[in-house]
Amino acid sequence: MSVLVRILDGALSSQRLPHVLNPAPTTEQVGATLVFEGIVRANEQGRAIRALSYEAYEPMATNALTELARDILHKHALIAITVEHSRGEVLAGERSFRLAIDSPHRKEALAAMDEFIDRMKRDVPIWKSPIYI
Amino acid sequence: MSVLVRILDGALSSQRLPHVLNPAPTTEQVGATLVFEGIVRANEQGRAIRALSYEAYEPMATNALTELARDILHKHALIAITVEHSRGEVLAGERSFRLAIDSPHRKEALAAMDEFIDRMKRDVPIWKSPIYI
Amino acid sequence: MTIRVLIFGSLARELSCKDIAVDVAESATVRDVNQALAAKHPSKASFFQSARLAVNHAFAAPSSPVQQGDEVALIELVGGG
Amino acid sequence: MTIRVLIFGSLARELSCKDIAVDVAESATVRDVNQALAAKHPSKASFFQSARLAVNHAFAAPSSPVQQGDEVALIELVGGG
Repeated sequence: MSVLVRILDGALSSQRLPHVLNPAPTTEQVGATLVFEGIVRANEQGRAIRALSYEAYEPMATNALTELARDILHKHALIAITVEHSRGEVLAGERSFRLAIDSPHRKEALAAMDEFIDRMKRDVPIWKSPIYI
Repeated sequence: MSVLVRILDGALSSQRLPHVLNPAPTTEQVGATLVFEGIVRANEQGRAIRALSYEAYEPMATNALTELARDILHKHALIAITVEHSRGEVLAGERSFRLAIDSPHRKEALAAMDEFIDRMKRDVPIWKSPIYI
Repeated sequence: MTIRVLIFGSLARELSCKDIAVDVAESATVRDVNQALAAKHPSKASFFQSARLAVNHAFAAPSSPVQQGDEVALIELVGGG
Repeated sequence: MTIRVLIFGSLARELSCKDIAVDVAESATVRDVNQALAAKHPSKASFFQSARLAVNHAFAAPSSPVQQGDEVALIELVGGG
């Protein structure tokens, strides 16, 4: 079981981490891999934006993401969770968030992803601000 | 809005299709991209297996997947669905199924993925047979 | 007329064949094919009576007609994917 | 003692600052800090009274003590991600 959390400057690369959707899965028990990516949309509440700017309160943001990932991993009996979140400016059309889950089964992976993102939005100190065109 | 369905011989490549998790998303409205991959587990009902063999009844399998994808796309107001499923032998640890969803929002993407896979397992004529060690 | 019903997966393995031939009347419906399958395999009668059949690659209602030359397939999935 | 409560996001933009200084007693709790914030901004009193505070990078219960030198931050998220 493994947890990896990274807060990175600017947009996330479109490249997967080497161990996300791994060509050789970590264990023989992985039956489902689920990857979610959040992309900055060109509109925020009906107004065109150029970018979002993310502010992370560190080290609490990294600590809270790590604790959340560990808790979700155990609760849903997952095999691995990888989380990446941007800080700073991310242009419309670029990625600001990625969550990858390796699980024995699909249902647990989907439930874990939903719960992770809900709790992250509530409990992890990362704020976004629109930068209008 | 787009739908792509492919039934492929053997294991799926670990490479994404060019338009899945696209570096330049298809439209400015994509806010969430979700990719599920099904991986053959080394056990089937407690017995070690070498591989699963998938049998697709064609052209009904491709037709049913395409109809299902179109229906889910409209119902959940998604932007794109890509589906790949193996036929023939897929070794333990290899991918046999991939579903990628581009959506304006996360909740619709997760609900669509869950519904797609449930209905696929019920309605799409693809059977799997274990090949024991 | 004789209809050869295609079978797949664990059912095909269990019966060691790829189809089941049944005799039905010229004016037969899908329901008649289900009944004929059940009569041929009494130990699995309830399974065959309710099993979903596809005619020419689309699921067909019990009341749909079946004609000579139609491709009929028994589509019961257990788990899949 | 004076506690500088860090603020972020739309609240920081609205108030055009990065923290709010409040005066509380030496034996103050998190609840006292909330009350002092509310007193300082009456138009947003109910928001500040219930806003979650972190002390030294962890969410703190209303009854937790706050000491000189603690890093206190107001963590209210609207949407995020």
